[in-house]
Amino acid sequence: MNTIIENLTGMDALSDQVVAMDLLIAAKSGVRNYAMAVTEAGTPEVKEMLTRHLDDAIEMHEQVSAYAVEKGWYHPWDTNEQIQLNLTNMKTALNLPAL
Amino acid sequence: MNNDYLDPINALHMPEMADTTFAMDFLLRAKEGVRNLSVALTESASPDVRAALKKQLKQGIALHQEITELMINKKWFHPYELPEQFKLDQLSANNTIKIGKMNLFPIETNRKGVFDRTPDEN
Amino acid sequence: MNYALHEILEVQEMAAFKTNCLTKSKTMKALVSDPRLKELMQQDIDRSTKQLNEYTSVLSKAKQSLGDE
Amino acid sequence: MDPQKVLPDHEALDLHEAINFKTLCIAKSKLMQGLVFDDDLRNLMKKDVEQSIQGLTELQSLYERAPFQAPVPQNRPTPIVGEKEGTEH
Repeated sequence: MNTIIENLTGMDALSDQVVAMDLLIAAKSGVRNYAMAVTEAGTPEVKEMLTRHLDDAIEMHEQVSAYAVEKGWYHPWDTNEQIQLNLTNMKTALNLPAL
Repeated sequence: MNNDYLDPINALHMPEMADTTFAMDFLLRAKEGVRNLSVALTESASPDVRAALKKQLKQGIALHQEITELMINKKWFHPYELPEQFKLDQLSANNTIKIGKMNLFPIETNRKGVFDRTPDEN
Repeated sequence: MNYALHEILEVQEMAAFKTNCLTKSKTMKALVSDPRLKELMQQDIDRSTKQLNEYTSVLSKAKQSLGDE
Repeated sequence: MDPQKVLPDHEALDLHEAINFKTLCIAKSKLMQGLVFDDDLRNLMKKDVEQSIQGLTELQSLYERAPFQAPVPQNRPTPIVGEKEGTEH
């Protein structure tokens, strides 16, 4: 997190981790939404476009999840670790003062 | 269609009605398959699992496309003429409700007793 | 070119979702410090921009054909 | 088993879903081939069965790496038919 903006906005809770997780969730929803959309499309032109976008979304998800794993913000192989992390994050969110 | 399942009049258009139902089932399965695979893909982290799921997702989309085209060609599916689709939906729903109400299996159909022993017993 | 109704609805759904994503990525990118995360977000912005442009053309064509009827 | 190769929990559960879904699809497409009248539809179903068998086999081999993996017996572990179970007719 950029410290100047952090101090200016008082948003020190909005760390890179939160932003990355938001991006990961968006990427995940993207893949699912596109899969839905592809199965609704009938016109070849639209279907081709959506399939291409689905590929983009899959790749985006792949990159973001790899990044989050590397940073230790996402632990698919260790459920206990993931639970611990979620508990900590939940506590942080719950203790945030509402501005 | 009347309620007598032995009445030959009910056999009229039967092949077409049956195929419409089967094709619709096939289409829905293909669709659900694509959706399931996409969910599984977003939950997977191992590269080889991802590769397999991605490949099958592609196949699933292609299959879905083929079924859609087949059904449009055979006039079993009308995504572009919704009133036509509406008629078809209602007709097959009505027919299937009638079939559902028929007493198709008047005699005992429990076949469990046939399978409860190994061949060399008895 | 005529589109089927459900696919237009679906494209609209995706357009709304992507608009949301793009807005978020654009505003949040200024707030992150990690260069790799910044780069990922820029990629997301580029892709979403391209996709939204495609949706715009599809949806305006759809609007025309709906108006014709 | 190489611990590096073990699948994450969530992934293994999704494979479980995918495998069961695919299995049912094969069964259905196979049985329906005997019921449909239209040849084009039958051919498409045939193709689906062949493709799905390949896909399922692939998924099965990946599923072997599930954390809850176990040796597979010849038959269903608990029999569903037998003298004690159910009512006799």
